[in-house]
Amino acid sequence: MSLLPILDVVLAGLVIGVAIFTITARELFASVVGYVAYGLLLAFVWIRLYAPDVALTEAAVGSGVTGVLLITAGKRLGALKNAAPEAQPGFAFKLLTGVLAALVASALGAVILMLPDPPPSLAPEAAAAADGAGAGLGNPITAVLMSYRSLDTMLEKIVLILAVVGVWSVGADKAWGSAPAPLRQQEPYAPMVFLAQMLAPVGALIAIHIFWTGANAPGGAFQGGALLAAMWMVTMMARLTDPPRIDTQWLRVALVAGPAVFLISGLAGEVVAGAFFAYPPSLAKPIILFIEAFMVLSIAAALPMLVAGPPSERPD
Amino acid sequence: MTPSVLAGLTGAALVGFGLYGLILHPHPLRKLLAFNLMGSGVFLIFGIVARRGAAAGFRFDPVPQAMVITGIVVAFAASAIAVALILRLSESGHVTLDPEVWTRPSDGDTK
Amino acid sequence: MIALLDLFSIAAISAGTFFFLAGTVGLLRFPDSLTRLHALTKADNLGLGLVALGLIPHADSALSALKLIVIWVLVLLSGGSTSQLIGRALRRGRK
Amino acid sequence: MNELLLAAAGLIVLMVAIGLARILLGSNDVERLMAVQLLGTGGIAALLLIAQATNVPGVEDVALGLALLAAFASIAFINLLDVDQGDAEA
Repeated sequence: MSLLPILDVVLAGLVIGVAIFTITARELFASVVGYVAYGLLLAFVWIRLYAPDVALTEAAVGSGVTGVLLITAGKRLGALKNAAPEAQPGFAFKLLTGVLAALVASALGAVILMLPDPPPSLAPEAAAAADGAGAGLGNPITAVLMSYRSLDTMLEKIVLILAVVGVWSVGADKAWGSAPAPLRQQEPYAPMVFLAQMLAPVGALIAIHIFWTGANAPGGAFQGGALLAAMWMVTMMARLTDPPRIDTQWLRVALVAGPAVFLISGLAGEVVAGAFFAYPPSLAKPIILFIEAFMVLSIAAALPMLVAGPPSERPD
Repeated sequence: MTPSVLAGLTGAALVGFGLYGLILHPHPLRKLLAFNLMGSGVFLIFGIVARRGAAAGFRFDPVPQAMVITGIVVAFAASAIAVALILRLSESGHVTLDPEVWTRPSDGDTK
Repeated sequence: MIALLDLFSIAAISAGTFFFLAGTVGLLRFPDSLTRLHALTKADNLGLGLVALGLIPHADSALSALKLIVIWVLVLLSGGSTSQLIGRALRRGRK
Repeated sequence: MNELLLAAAGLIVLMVAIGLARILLGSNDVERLMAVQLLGTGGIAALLLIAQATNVPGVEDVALGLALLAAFASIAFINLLDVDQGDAEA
């Protein structure tokens, strides 16, 4: 009983230490390495908060894929090694910013210490949802995502599509329809090809497993989709595949499939069960898994496209 | 000090550091990174709200946790757009948000 | 029987922790990057394997025991290949 | 038993912390890649131990995901360093 608090303090210190490193590192590359390490460490804190689902999402999307997005961007900018010779802010400005940041942080800290004591909770409602329309789902978070707050989840999928459209649309006019620049220019080395060939199939299997167990245990469409996306990017980085042309039919279908199936099921619920996004209780679990399968597909297609960036006309 | 309070204070500190980096770093990608750091601090604070709301047989309140999961994905989508805009900005010569660079008469060696 | 399994767990996890200790000592004490890489990869992978082995008797089901083994194999695979790549980058690289 | 698991986890976390400090604060970019590897081994070991001791379900899946992601991030970083060096040689 006595060791756990010490462990918590050490973990919190570690997270904050790596965060400080990330902010203060001189070069972008070191900073991004710090950020990825920080994201993996945050997974611990989430586990301590009994949130394995969030731990997995944070590690996959928040740390892994975002880190890769940032270093890919840094590589394309050619700015990773620049020691930022631009005008560094003066000391007074730094001090002022520090004071402001400290004020904001301490205000938040004070709020946390003063949170209301019988804490408000939507858990009973969520439990009712898990028992009702989301019947048979052992994982309350999946029940919330797919039943209790299903409209949020669907709109969030649409945000992903909008983001893909946004990223594509900043490309040059001439390049429209062509493929994004590959994630690697040269021939990869043998160990990397070997690793990608081994990792990608196993990883895809694990991703599907995590999606499937998400109905009853930690996991779900987001986590499975993000891992699947990561595996697709691994094959791109080893040049086993290249990013597809953005006017490919299957790519666009895959992107839209998740929200489309979700929306259609929601509308069907209006007819069959009498309310938008209501599922007939006896069929709720298969319907939810069906929708989620398409969501996995959409997420796995959208995340790599967001990282690969706008279409580029020449294979530079 | 319970684990959730400790995690919450960690989140508050992360928001502080993120804000500091967001304001001070001249490079847009570093700003974006700091912003993401700040975002994860906010998620952490949300997470302790979830942990405190344990009820109805759960050890956490699943609603805030589910919203954090959605939030993380939306934050990533926003970052991706920001990166695309930064790269587009770089095609015009400078990678900076400093307005003076754009209005200053060409020093002769731009581009 | 239960006591025996517990004893096994304790022995494996202690041994695993020892290897992590050894890896970190190597990381701190070895003189150059390649030897540090060697210390980190080998010792830590072995440490993780022993910890996973020690946790197997506590696994809820056969599936989670299998997953523990898969985790270790996965880390071995990626650790081995990436350390090869890192070593190559170190050797070719600046200083 | 739990206390023992936590003690082992604490020791490993301490080792990871020392290792991270050594690697991140060092001056070599290539060496910094080892930070991700360190978290991929020591981090996962500590995670499994803590989860076992505090009774969090389904943590093997999280560890599986972390193992995949550590490999993914390492590949991405190495990819980048290769590009740098390729440019230097060309």
